[in-house]
Amino acid sequence: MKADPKGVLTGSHNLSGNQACAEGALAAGCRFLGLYPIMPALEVSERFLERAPRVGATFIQMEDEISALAAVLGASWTGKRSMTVTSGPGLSLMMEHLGLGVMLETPCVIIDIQSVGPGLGLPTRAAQGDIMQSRWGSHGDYEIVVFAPSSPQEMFDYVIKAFNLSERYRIPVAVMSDAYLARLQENVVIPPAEEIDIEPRRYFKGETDKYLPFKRDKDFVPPMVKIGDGYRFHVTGLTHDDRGYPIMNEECQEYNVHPLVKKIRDYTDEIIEVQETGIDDAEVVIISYGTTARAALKAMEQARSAGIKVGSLKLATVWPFPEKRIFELAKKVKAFIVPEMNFGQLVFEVERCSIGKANVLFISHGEKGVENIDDILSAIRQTQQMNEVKKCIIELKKGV
Amino acid sequence: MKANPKHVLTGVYYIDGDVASGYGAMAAGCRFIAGYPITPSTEAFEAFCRWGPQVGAMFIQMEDELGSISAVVGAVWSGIKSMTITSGPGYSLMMETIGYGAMLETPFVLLNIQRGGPSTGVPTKTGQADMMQSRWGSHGDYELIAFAPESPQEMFDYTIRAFNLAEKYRCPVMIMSDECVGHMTEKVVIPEADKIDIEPRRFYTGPPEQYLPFKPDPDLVPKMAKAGDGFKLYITGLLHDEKGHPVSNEEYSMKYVKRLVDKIRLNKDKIIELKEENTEDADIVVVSYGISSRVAVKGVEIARQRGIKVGALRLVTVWPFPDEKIAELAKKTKAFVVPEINYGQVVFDVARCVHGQSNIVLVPHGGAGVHNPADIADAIEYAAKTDKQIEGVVEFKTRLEKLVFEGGFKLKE
Amino acid sequence: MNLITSIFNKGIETSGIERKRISIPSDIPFSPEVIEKLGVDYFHTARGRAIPFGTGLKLGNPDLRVMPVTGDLMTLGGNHFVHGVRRNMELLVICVNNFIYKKIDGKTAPSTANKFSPYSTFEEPFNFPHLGNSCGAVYTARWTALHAEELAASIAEAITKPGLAVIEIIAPGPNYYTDIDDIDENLLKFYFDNSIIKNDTNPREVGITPEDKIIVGRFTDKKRPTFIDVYNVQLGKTIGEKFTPYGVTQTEKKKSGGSDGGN
Amino acid sequence: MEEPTKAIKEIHPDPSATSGVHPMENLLRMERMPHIWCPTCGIGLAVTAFTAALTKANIDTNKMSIVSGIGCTGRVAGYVKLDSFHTTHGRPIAFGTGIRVANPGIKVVVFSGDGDLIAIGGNHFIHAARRNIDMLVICVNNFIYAMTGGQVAPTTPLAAYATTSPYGCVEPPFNIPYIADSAGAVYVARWTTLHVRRLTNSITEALQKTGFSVVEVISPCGMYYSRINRLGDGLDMMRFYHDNVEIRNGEDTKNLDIGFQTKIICGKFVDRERPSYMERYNQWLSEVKGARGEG
Repeated sequence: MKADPKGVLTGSHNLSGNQACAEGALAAGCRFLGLYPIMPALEVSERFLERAPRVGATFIQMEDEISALAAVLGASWTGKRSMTVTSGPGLSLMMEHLGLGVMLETPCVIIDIQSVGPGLGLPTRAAQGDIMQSRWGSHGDYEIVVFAPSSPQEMFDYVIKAFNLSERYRIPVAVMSDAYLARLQENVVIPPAEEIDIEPRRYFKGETDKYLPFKRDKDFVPPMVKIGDGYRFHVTGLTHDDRGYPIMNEECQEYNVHPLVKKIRDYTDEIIEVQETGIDDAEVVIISYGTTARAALKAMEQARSAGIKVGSLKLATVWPFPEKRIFELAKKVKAFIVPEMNFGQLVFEVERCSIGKANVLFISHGEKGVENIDDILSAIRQTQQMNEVKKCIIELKKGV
Repeated sequence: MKANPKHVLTGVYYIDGDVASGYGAMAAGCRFIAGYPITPSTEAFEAFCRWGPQVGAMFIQMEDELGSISAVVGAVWSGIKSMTITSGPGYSLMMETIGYGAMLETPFVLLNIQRGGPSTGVPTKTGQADMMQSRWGSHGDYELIAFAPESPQEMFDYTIRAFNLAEKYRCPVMIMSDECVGHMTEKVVIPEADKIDIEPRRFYTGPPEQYLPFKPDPDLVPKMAKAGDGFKLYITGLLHDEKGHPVSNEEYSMKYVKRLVDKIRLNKDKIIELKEENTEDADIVVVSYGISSRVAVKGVEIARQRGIKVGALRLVTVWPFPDEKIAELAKKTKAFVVPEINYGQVVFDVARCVHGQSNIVLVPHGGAGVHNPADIADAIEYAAKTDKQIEGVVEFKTRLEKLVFEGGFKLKE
Repeated sequence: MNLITSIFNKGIETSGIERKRISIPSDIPFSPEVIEKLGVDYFHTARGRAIPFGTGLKLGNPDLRVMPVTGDLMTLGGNHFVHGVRRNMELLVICVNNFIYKKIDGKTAPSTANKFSPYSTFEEPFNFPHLGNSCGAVYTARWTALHAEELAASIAEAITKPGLAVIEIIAPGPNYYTDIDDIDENLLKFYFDNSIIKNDTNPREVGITPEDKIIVGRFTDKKRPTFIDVYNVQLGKTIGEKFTPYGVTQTEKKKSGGSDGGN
Repeated sequence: MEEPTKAIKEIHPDPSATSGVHPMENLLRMERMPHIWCPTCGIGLAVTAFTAALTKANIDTNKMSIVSGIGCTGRVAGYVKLDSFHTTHGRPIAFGTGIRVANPGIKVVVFSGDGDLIAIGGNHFIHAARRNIDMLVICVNNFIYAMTGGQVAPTTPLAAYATTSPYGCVEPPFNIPYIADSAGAVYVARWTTLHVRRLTNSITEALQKTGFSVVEVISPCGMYYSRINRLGDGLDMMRFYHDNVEIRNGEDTKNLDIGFQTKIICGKFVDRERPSYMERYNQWLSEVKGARGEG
């Protein structure tokens, strides 16, 4: 299916990350925004609201983030592609409904503009401190897909992908931006509508009384219906059977929850997207995501011109984690360098997947935020002196 | 310091884990509980409501979990020890304020009786799927302490220990119990008050003008003051300096968040508590926590009968994670078997610390029940027989999974 | 200190309550200098959680006088508000209402940078004193920040009330990320000019609409037992002699009645 | 056998009511019977009244959605044969708001309990009333959290016992009609489960309103509230309603407090017109479009 031209602002524009996010959503066919205002995510909603009347999209400003996501889930069941946008504290409030979205297998997109936490933190400064939260923040078992764009253009592209994957797998998908990318203005090329692929929702086509809301197709994804089409279905956040009726025993728990995990774990190859640069001959690989990837790529180029064989593995999807690829690389390379704007989150995953074959260097919050090329370069230099594999994360010492 | 005899219900009881935890809180000097009813944790709150008022403690049932945890943080800053009690969905709601509490370095205890998830899931039956949430559930960087007791007696003991560690490190402490332990009725011995050690709050005693609420002592933990003593406290959840005033000086503020993380990471050895059994010459080590470790005992027994050398490592504290211990065991262990009532959470941390030196086998269980010990024994046997190195975590196919997904199974209500 | 905080200062001064006994949990940032001058304890809470935080403070130490000052009160904190009022916790809730109505009394209202006030688009605002009153608030009042005298007197009066008192301050400006000192006095003037004092009006009648002037004043003042009062009476009745009343503190023992004003 | 048939006919104009088929079969998920509610619980009566009202109101039930939260009443969505959602604790109104705003063609009914709607969901309740979201809220008030085993609720009368108020409730209860009224609801009524016919009429009327309508249903909880407070069983509670309910339509909502075993005032209290959220939204939309010349 192709995009609805009404929402696509074809052309070349100078947009901030946040504006590109709203454009991406509209292009992807998002027609409902449930929001609660929070810094630094305001511009996404502002842009969406400004464009909403012409595009025919609806929005509502709710009383808090809890209800914002609840409304989004409700709206999604009416057949509208829906999203919400927030920042760290709001994401924390949304955690319960993230779980509901998973359990009701409701497609929706959550945009998180990360800033420094915990607590109120520093709302204006970029961070990547919610990455583990996006994977583990709600109670119970589930798997989720998370994108981490590094430029306004990627923001636009990934938001569309996020909507597509959320429809494909019937899950909430998160896009983790940050306060730096939110303001970063760059050229964004929006293609014509007919060049944008849209994954249509998988609707049930049979008779109304034959519909079972959680009867899974072979790929564990059940087809959906809309409210108001006469199917009179029931769905619940309780552990349920195919009919959506609650059953409280361990067989049903296995029957219900295991596929929630499997529908992602068994399809990671289709979902995972990484961008590799200079990996083939690399001795050192920088693993990065989101805005830190910008610094990583620059540092890589500088190191290459100094004659060090450095490669870059940029994670477009942070979750599911590309463990197979890193297992492979671990056997080939000397070290991984993981720059993150936090005090160690995804680096633990890299450590796990390095399986004792490669060193793992971690660079925490740089003084210069996303532009910490110097730190990465000094980490690269440090790897040159390493002869043995240490069985722990090596944290780059900085002058702080 | 010793416990106040007035607060300790010395004696031998036959009670469930929830109630034991409520009594533990009283013994630990908890004077305020704000809660909201949620199955299966309510009994702990009820126990406190019944006995608390008779010894001058206060309780309130708030309008929701957001309110109860905020009230707890407030009560702690008024100078008393405080606690809240919840289960999965309530825990998810509390996430924002847990991070806020960590930012304010507020010592409080949170009892989470885990149930089957996600979402509403199976409210009346067990699960262990909030473990990673307890570590990573709030936004931003922080570290905290989490216990996983396995019996009502431990619920009592570790509730007291949780309060002590919360005061010692000024951080939120989680008791990650589960429905099985919460509703398990067993003998609980409550000792005399003078046998119970209590960590008093580290109050600042100097002149108010010189008080800096976030100036750390050498162990990275600052001293506390309470509202109403003329300190003119300025406490904010925004990034702040030693005075507590908000700052946007990035270099300094990053140092502050780093200390929040480091005060746990660097004091790890003093916090971590493990129980080891026969790990010295074991080929296979079973790593477990909470109710799973009680089931694992049986699995280990069966495996030993089959002639396999099995050791057991029980994580009493799950967070901070015992990286070094696992790494050390990995050097001589062929494989680790990790039974958890989830589809893989703590097992990833075990895998991380093993650094490719041993195989990792996860014995998953979706919740609403505990493992079949035979599954654990089979997983041990599988691990013992597998000689090739396997990258990543092996998910063991349990009897339950085979039953449900392989042929002709019909769900019964 | 700016306008509002100096009014707080005056209100506290007039009430005669020892400053160190006052705590302000708030989701609006105050500058450290202001708190230094006010001489109170200040807690910048998570968004909308000033009332439950204050509930914890008050129950933890009933000797405190807690004055939650909130901006997110009616959005994130709406539930805490209605329940706090119902319980009649001893709090003085000050709601800084930064609503922007496009028109009031036929005149176009100036707007602030905050486009996301819940009322900025097309929704109708809460009638805040009425909602408070319907849940059982013992005291309700509304002023603009330019009614300095009246507002200070209201604060002095309400802070000694046994029970939950509500004062709504119409003051466009502060929100979660801007300081309480950032209130634009020019904006305030519009609301001051378009308001009318009507004390003791039935709160039902004081909703803010685009058609009418804003009604300000002290609307209700009644007595109801507080949470701690009811707790002590009820538990005293059912537990009997074994029960020691909670929170009967040094300060309150000195006074004969429940309320405490003056040193 | 004469009596019940006559009664059913009266509340249920559907001719199938006497035809041997269960009169509500087309609106209930019969395959899920028996339901989980305890003997003498009042929720079933509220559901009966609701389904009867649906038939009476003569609206397209395919274009309706019912949303419940958590709790005993939260299970209603699971038994009613409409597009039905069993959501998280306290959030059915927020969930329903999303449905209604995203697709204004759907009539949303929120059917949940006092703990769900008024305790944890209080904020969504008052905000939906303020916005005047077009939705019918049926709030079954049984004075207690029954699903979790009898904890004190914000509707528990003063001095009544519950497991978390072992010495008697110390918090005054909410007057639900008053708070709904002051937040801006356009239709507010209260009935007990004894008043099935009046309740049915009220729900029928409310279903036809545009805007935020609230019907409070006082219901006996024989298992927890009555047992803990030694009030007898459900039938005794019905008798109590019979003797102590006073019907005062149009009464000022501020006089509707409920004490422990005191008089309960029932009736229809508020019925007014206010522009609904969608009306305001559409007006705003046409203004914006007009200003931009897109009209």
